Amino acid sequence: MIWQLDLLILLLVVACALAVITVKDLLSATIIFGVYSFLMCLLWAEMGAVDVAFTEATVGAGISTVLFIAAILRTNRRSKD
Amino acid sequence: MKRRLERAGGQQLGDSSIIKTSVRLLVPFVQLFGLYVIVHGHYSPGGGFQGGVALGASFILLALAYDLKTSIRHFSEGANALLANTGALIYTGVAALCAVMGGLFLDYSALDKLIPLGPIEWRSFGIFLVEVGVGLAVMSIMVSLFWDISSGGEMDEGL
Amino acid sequence: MKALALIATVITGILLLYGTRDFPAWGDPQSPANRHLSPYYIENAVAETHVPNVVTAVLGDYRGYDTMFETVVIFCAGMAVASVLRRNKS
Amino acid sequence: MDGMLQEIVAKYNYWIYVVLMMIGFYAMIGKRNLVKKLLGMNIFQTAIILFFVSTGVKSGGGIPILDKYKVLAEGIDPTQIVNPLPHVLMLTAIVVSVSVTGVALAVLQRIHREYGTLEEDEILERISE
Repeated sequence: MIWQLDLLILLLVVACALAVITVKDLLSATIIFGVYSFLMCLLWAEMGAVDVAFTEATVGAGISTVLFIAAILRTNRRSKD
Repeated sequence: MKRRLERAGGQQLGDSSIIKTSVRLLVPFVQLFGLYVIVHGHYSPGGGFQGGVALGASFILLALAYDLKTSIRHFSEGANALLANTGALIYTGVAALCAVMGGLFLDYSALDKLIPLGPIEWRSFGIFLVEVGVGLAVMSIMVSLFWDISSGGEMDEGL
Repeated sequence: MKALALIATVITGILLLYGTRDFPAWGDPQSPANRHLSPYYIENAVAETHVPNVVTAVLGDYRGYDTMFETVVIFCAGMAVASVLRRNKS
Repeated sequence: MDGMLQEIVAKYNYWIYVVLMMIGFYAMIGKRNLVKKLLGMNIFQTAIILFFVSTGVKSGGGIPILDKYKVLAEGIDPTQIVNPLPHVLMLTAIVVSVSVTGVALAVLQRIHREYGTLEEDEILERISE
């Protein structure tokens, strides 16, 4: 647990979260959400929770992103806010 | 396919032989890694969920690079439903077997009366049996979630 | 509508920030969460189950009931998605 | 002043979790697009999971994968290993969250099939017509 590294990753996570909810293109928002999940996975690996990090890398950054993209391609890509 | 991409605001992309060839080479290794993660969950990070998701991701990769039909040809809908039920039944079956053999529900050391390995070894092996069940269930449910959502329940064309 | 949502969010955030004053310092080995049940798992899991990965041992053995119903939850999710989306083919 | 600085260094991470949770909460109640609401719900969930995992951190602690023969021979000091219990609980939470996401996306597609849009206000107009 190195607190400088931790603070850097936490700030990147907050920036990604802000980007997810402000971007109007839903496909871009989903890809940024994948980045967010991966940063979260890095944070957990750094905290010593290796199993949780592995699960997040496979489930959050893999399956969730694919499911979101599949649903968005079948509905609307643009969002009004 | 074309109509939906236009509606989603993207442009038509053709089939890419680079992606197809690399996915065909990659899929066996992804499946091998998934099996390794399930089996090696006692000694390294991983276990039933992670390995099951990796196994499911290999079929999802196949459906993304080719189309839904190819994926269904390699892993039929009947097999999918059968494996999902089998996975859940393995877990509950092992748990109920413990109760039948005279122990508590989910107390794997009671299975020692069936095959004498020693109660502590049976607790280790019982965790492995349960993880295999979880892996099977998670793999087939993840694949069927992707099939349903990407084709809107039609199972015809996919993404 | 958006202003209302922002006000609600800020009020919740201020309440939670006020609540963090009572939390233990980060990484404290003697914090309440680390004193109570987990030392037993760390000390005895390997001797009782012969599984070196403590997380797997707790997930599969000590808390097997949780994991069983988690599998049931995933199974139910698959069934729910199939029943919401699939149309009658006949 | 010095005490306050120590307090900040010891607790800044909780404040960032609260900020993440606020972002997710605002997206859930303030945005009109249903996919945005779902993304906000996922951010909310990861913020809570992050909080739970961080309660188990011990400074200088090792990962919870032990050396079997060494532990069987000599035992182990629990303050040297991070707390495995929150990891187990949050493993369950992550897998449940992907199930929730799947079901929610299926319902979203059904709504789009029925009303042709995913904006909340347009759906309300169609319903009241």
